[in-house]
Amino acid sequence: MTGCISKAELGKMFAQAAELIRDRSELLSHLDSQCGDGDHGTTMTRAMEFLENAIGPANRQTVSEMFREAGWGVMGVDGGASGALLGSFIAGMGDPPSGDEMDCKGLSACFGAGLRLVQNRTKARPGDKTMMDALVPAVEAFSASAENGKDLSEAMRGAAEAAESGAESTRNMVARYGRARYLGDKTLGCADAGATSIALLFRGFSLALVTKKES
Amino acid sequence: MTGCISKAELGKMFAQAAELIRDRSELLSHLDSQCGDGDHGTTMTRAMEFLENAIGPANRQTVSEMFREAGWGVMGVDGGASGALLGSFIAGMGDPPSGDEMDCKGLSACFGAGLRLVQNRTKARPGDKTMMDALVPAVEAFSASAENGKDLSEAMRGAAEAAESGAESTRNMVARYGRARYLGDKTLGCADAGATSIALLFRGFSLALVTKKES
Amino acid sequence: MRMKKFINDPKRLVPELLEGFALAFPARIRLLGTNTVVRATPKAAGKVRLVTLGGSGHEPGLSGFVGPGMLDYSVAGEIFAAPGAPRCIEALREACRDGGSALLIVLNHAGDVLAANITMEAAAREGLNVKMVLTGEDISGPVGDRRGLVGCVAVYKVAGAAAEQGASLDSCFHVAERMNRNMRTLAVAVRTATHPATGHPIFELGDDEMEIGMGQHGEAGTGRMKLKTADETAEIMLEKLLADLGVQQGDELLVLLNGAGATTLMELYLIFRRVARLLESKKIKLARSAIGEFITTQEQAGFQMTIARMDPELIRLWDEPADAPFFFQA
Amino acid sequence: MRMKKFINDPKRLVPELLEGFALAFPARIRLLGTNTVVRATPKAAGKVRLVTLGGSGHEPGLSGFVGPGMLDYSVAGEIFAAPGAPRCIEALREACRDGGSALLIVLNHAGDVLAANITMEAAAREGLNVKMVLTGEDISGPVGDRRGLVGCVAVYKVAGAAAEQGASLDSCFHVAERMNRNMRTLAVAVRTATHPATGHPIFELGDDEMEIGMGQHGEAGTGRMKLKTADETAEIMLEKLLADLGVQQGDELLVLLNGAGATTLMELYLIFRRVARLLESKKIKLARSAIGEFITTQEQAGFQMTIARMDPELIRLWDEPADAPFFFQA
Ligand SMILES: Nc1ncnc2c1ncn2[C@@H]1O[C@H](COP(=O)(O)OP(=O)(O)O)[C@@H](O)[C@H]1O
Ligand SMILES: Nc1ncnc2c1ncn2[C@@H]1O[C@H](COP(=O)(O)OP(=O)(O)O)[C@@H](O)[C@H]1O
Ligand SMILES: [Mg+2]
Ligand SMILES: [Mg+2]
Ligand SMILES: [Mg+2]
Ligand SMILES: [Mg+2]
Repeated sequence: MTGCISKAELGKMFAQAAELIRDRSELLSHLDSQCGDGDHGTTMTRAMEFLENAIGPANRQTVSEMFREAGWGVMGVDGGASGALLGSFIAGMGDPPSGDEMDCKGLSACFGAGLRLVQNRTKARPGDKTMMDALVPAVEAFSASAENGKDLSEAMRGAAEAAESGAESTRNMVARYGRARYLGDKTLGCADAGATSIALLFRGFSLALVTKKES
Repeated sequence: MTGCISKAELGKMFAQAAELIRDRSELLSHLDSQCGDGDHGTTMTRAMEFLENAIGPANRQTVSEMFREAGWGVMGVDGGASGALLGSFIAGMGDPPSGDEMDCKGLSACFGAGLRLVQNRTKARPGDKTMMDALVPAVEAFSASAENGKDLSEAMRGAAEAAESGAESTRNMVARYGRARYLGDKTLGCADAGATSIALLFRGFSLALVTKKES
Repeated sequence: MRMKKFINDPKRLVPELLEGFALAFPARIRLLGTNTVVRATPKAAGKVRLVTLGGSGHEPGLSGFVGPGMLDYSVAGEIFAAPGAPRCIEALREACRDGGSALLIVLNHAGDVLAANITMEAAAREGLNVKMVLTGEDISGPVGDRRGLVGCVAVYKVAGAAAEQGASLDSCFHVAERMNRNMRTLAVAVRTATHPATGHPIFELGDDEMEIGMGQHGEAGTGRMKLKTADETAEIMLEKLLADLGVQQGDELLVLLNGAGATTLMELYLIFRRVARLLESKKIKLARSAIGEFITTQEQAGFQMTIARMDPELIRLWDEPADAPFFFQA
Repeated sequence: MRMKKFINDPKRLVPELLEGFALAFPARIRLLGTNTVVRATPKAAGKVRLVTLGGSGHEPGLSGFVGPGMLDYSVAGEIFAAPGAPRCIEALREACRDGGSALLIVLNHAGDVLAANITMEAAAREGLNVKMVLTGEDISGPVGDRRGLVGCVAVYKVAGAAAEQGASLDSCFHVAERMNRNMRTLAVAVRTATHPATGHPIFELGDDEMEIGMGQHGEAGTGRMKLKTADETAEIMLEKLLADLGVQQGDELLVLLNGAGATTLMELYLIFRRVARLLESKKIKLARSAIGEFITTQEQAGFQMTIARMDPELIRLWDEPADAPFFFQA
């Protein structure tokens, strides 16, 4: 396969992302401590460990049910702001009806629906120094690749790169949402914790697919 | 005069002692922090500042009334253990009836009576690592000098030296009274705070009398 | 500095601390499902239930205020992290189980608000009779989007008293809103705490600095300055609060002082002394007060000062009895 | 580390903090002369008055327990230093003013005992009807000369309840003595506090150490060891206390956990959880408990654990109402 993705692949994507985020947990908490309350690493680790278990071939539901429930479930790990938004993203991914397998366009539809649900729940937009600065470009890049007929792993690499440069760009932004919003100019200079973890999420997805392709 | 002491001299003695103790306040608190609660310097400073004001020519009472009231008053500055004992010593000094002036024997009788009242109120004896290790030898040395007809300033120098070597000897003792009593062998090695301040008290008395004689 | 806390597995901190809490107050509270604190004896049917949600690590609050005259349900999240919507909606379902209604009181913090909004969406879908109040009184933030700090306790108190007396959901909501509109809080911090899960300090502050405008979780504020005396600090903070609330001569105020964790009651007394004296000199009436540790931030040093303009009804509701583990009055 | 406390002139710390305390609880307490805290509404004539004395810097205790059902007079000393006999005798004169009688409750600390003995001498000379109880339950000290720690609060509670019910001086004395004989306390410290007057740390402790057997004022203890988990610490301390008191299966215990200042309620909940579970497994009954900050040592980190063997009368007295600023029950 170069264009198709099953629950097994989805499982590997989330497992790989969970591993990356767990490894960078200290860094994420450190970033959060600059402008927030210093817990983003532990929160994201808890959330990703939940998703790693919830998403994969062991799950007997349809893919859309799986996403919806996993999204709701990840909200239940008490992940503060990022848990609620990540949960919404995953839950929203369950909106488009989907069978047992998806192609690149199918996954792109899921990402798009996830993003829409997130956008319903926060007014933050790119430029506000939040996870949206990574999530929006990642989803857009993936969607463009899917439109252009790129294969999954290439599309995901593009999404990861877009997320990373989005996260990087938050350094020069002033926070307008989340706990950091009260700090004004003091938030200049350090990257947003949530955007950084979204970049890790897509990098994890991409690594899982690359590994698969090369093996 | 070489043998007579008036309220004016008593005032100078307490003023000089207060000055020494105020200057060494940090050291006294530090000693107390090794085996106690670290407040002996501030406590003694408060007590001595009270005595400095209470004892002197401005006081219109008889010397014994002056000592009795000053002793009771110094208890009122809330000086913890040392305040109660120092207060008892001063109050006890008022027991022997005394006129406006005293000679060396008269002062010796006062010291002796002060010590007796202290001994009524604590079971601590020399060797127990308390202020008694300085107070008892100081009073005894002063009394011996008075018996032997030494002059006041010589007698007081002897008392100060006895108090100092008494205080010094507490280094090798294990505390048996006061807050330090629970620490056992851990109290070896540092001098007792209360004994150190009694040594300063008598050194102050002695300095006041020396200065007077030489001037 | 190594973290010096008596904890076991940091991952099990919240269930363990709630278990200890429940064991310590068996006559007053119990646990419902995972990490939700409820009254040992539920409120009579037909009365409005008060529900709150928020992160843990701030003991005694928020769960310390569950009890007659105050809260019915406290949905406790992880350390400093809001609980998720799934558990919040469960609490609302319980609160409305017999066709009853619930007032959801939420402190304005990104995570809590997100969870609350998702919960309210679900509640609407399920047809539950719920209203939500968002508290936000931290004057270090912009009007319209201020953080919710210890003032929530006053909201729990007055809305709780109204609910206990059988007021309708609408009246409880309006009482809560009125309390919220009339209160202002400012926080100051002088020393950081360590996060019990990460073991790291939650912010950094110079050896001789203090910071005014600190958030509830050690989020940095905006008013860093040299350490001041008790009197100076009280004065700076009170003046800002009075100005922001537009307090006039003759107004009646409630004053709350909330220790952050390591600041002693001794210090809070000194601060309170100055506040009381200043109000007196300004002919502003100190109607009621509360002083202690209500919502802490681990062993952070500092405190929050809240003032609230009280009207006769708010005072009457404030004076009603309450019997929560950490808020008791006859 | 520089001291970071909100204070004004260190020399005026105690009068200022008491002034703030009185302003914060005007309906409950007021000040008498210099630094003595009394009830706002005195106890009815003819009933035994309870008087205590002790240093300040431990807020809320001891003065936080003045009120109906507990103390009548608290003579507050300087920071960590006993008040002098002159003020103590004034309080006793007041307490006995209408031919009444007083129970003087003193914690066993050198300075307090000296002041109390001098006071009792004076009281005898003046013919006042006073009895004195010396509390001492710190098992880190030798039997017969143990320090008085937070257990005094239990003594205030039961003797206060007896006095409120009109018990004679003798009965109040015997109740207090019985409570004292049946209680045991052990303290642990993990981080020192700074003395608010000197600005210095009151003891030193390694970065990974804790010390069991700490005194009330940060006096070093004797059981220094590596930092332990909440469960391990609870277990070590409880076992020592149970053994010392000779607790048997079926005994009924009161358990108090008293935070030293900076140790969070979160941690105390974890400790309490383990204590409750251990007692359960040993078939010892947890009859009553109290958890919080009663007698602190500035911002020291650590806590005191007290257990007390209760008989039916002690339980009944413990359950009586109390209305002190920091001990309230209906
Ligand atoms: N309103 C919001 N919209 C979008 N992203 C947000 C919002 N609030 C917070 N975030 C993101 O969440 C991150 C913080 O997450 P986390 O620390 O886990 O939650 P909390 O702030 O509740 O402690 C921020 O770095 C930001 O990227
Ligand atoms: N029972 C006692 N008998 C004699 N001296 C004592 C006794 N208790 C304490 N002291 C003396 O008092 C000193 C401590 O004084 P201080 O620190 O001022 O009082 P506290 O112990 O109340 O803080 C000790 O160093 C010791 O010399
Ligand atoms: Mg965070
Ligand atoms: Mg001392
Ligand atoms: Mg958080
Ligand atoms: Mg002392």
